[in-house]
Amino acid sequence: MSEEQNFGWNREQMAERAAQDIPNGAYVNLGIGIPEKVVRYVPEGREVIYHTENGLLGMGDAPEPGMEDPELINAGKKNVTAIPGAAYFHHADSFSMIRGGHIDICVLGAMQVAENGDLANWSTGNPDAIPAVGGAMDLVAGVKTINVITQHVTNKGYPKLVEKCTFPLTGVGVVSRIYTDLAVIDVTPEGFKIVELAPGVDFDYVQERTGCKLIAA
Amino acid sequence: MSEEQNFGWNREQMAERAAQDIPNGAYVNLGIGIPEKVVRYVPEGREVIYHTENGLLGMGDAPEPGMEDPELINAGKKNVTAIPGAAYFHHADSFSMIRGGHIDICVLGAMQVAENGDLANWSTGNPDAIPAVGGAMDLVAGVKTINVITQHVTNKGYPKLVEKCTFPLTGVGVVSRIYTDLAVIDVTPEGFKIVELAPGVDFDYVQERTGCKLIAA
Amino acid sequence: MINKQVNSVAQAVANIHDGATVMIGGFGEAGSPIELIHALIDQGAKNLTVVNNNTGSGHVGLAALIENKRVSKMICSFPRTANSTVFPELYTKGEIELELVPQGTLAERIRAGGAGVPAFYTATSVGTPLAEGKEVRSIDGRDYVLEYGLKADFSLIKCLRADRYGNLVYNKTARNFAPIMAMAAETTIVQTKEFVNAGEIDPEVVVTPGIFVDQIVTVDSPLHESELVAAGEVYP
Amino acid sequence: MINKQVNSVAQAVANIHDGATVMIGGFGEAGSPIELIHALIDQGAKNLTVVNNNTGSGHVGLAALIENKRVSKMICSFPRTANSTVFPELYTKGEIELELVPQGTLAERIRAGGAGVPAFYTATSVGTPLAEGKEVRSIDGRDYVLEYGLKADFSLIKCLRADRYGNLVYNKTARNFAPIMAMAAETTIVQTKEFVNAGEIDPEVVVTPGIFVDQIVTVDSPLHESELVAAGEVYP
Repeated sequence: MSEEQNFGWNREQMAERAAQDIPNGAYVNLGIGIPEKVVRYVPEGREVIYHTENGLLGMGDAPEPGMEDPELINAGKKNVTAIPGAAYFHHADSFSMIRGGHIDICVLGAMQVAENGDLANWSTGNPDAIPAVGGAMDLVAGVKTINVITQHVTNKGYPKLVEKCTFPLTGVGVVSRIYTDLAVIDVTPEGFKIVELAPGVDFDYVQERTGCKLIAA
Repeated sequence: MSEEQNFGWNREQMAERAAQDIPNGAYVNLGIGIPEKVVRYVPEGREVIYHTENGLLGMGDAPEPGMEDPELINAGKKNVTAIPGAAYFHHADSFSMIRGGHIDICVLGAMQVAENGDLANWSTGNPDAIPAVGGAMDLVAGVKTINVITQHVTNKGYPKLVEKCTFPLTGVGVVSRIYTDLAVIDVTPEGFKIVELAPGVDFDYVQERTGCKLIAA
Repeated sequence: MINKQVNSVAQAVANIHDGATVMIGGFGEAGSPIELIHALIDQGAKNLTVVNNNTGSGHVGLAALIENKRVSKMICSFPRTANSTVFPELYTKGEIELELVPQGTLAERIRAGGAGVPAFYTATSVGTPLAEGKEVRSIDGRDYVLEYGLKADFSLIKCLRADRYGNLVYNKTARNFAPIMAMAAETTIVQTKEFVNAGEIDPEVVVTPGIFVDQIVTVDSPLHESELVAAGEVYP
Repeated sequence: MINKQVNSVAQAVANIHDGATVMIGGFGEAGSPIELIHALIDQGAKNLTVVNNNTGSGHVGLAALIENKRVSKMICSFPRTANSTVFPELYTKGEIELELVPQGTLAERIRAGGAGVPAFYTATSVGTPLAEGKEVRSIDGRDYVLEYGLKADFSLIKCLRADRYGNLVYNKTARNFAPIMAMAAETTIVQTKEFVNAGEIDPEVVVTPGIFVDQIVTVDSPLHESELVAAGEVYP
């Protein structure tokens, strides 16, 4: 255990906390980055089915070294395995699962989340950058519940939870719950509401690092 | 050989004539009735692939007696077989083949064909009748070439090739060629044009039984 | 552990409510989930909207559901078939509603409903009575009608083989509407001839992935509708 | 007899013309028909519009096609990937056009193109910059954007096994865009690892029925893009 665990949550702990909210039997799609770690923390006694949008339902763990198959990868183009009871399908069928509302939960990273649930996670809007969107807009438009895992502030200390996103949107009013290093926060009709504070963190500390007014738990 | 073969074509001969126009390698859908007979007359040396809209590409002949499978049927709900190299698929995929323009030729029955190619083959418009359309409208909208096999006149002697259909349409301007008991007739921008007359039949005889002006071969 | 198996057809259809929209698989007899339909007759739900390509044969299966006055509306492409008298009689008397849909449009509407596509354009039915009242749009010089996705509260389908996750494979042309109906329903109820262990269906050959399936009941010796019709059977 | 086999990758791509729209299967390396792409580079067609989820890696395969200035426009969802420098450099210099499409919209547009659906509505991208200039319609209280079907002159895809009719099966997640691209192209060109006799692929497990396939070439030991990229290979 590292020292920093006495204050806030580290990346593993954020993933572990998010995993606690995934019920048995859920169909889940995990974004690239910290969300990928959620798979390791599904609580004992629950079975969760992972969907990867490049055509696999029943995604398993990473393969043993030497057992990688370049034709068995996830949406992040990492080598994966398939569980017994998996299914392969083509891209239109895969996105039918997403866009048709069949995936229960998607956990994504974020650049900004607005207090009305708007999400920005695909572009800074910098005209010099190469734009790339992947499946993010499909996921937020189609999956029943969109949760976000993100550091509470940017590398430069700016709030990522804001009154209104300044980056181009991925989706409008789509986020349900946010897991940060400081707190678990719900998007409610009244705005961001604290569900749980990380160890050693108090409300004012989170509020100071948030771009809009928070509602206490 | 029956006596009537000296004058006009019988149902088998109409099917045989239609089969002559199906090239090697064509993907073909056959309507219920006389069109179903076309399958027996594919000329030697040609291989044709039959599609049935209830989910089979590579439909074969009727099964041997006693070998019928109630789960292997054609669109007319008759028992069929599948050739080696066949494929089964669901209804949306099957109609993607039809509506996406992948089927080369469809041979259908008709109640009326108009000189601009309009086809009526699903309803008399009688308000007491139970309306039923099946896949006819999809076939005429999607298949590259729509050919028709039909008696030249109705049971009561009325023309089925007309200036304008009086029955409700199946499709607008969709028919390419018509095989009747009297002639092979093309739909051209100028109207119906005789391609070939049946044995013993002359132009005037066909013209008298047609509801609009014919163009000689 | 995930296990979508239920013990009886009665349990499988227990939650179907009055007024529900129910998609029923099958093209004629092939793929018709006759045991689930009979269980639905026993269960008693009424005022149903049923989506099926046809309207059943004789006095069993879908025809029996209609004959027992459980169906207020049929959405189908071909309500007239051999040995089909139940629907035509009720329709002629004005006792059942009919929404007639071209077969391919029906299939595409169901697929759209399952795929999150609320509406799409199609060339099918343009210029015919079935396009009357529908929006027509010209795209690249051709006219198309606007059709809407179709969803259901429940789908009742039949397959050959299933596992506890709900992965399904079918038998020949009995596949027909089942995979898309499984996608389009809030709750998909499956009768399977065989139930196998997870992993026994090769992931490459799964036709309906388990995400589209909610309840599975094994019916290892299903009735043959055509035999019942030939024998003049009446359900119940 | 129908036999869609051709003898070489060069023969398979011979008819691809300047200005053609070419769909290329694959999600990153998985499913990328690298031998067909290299044959297309050798063939010389230019001013191509290419549809692919990405823009290739290193200096082989799709990245090499782009680097050799054969592609005037990319339609894709994610042009930035690890080891992808060719497209970004040309794009930054304004030497290649990009139509950025959400991945699911891209897949659905390709499927629509193949299925005869000229346009459809989707919730994806509503309220974002990628919906700018697109028609928005409210259906049952939710907003959707209108998207158009996408077709191609040619599709280049890779499969595991094929027969003379063009029936195809794939390997794991290398399936990805190939089945829908096969549907959406005027001419579909396939490289297969194995070529088998008609009937050796069970009709129940065919993923792409032969009707969607035009030419098949066997490449029994395909190159691995990631190995070429790691070795710093440059094509040609």
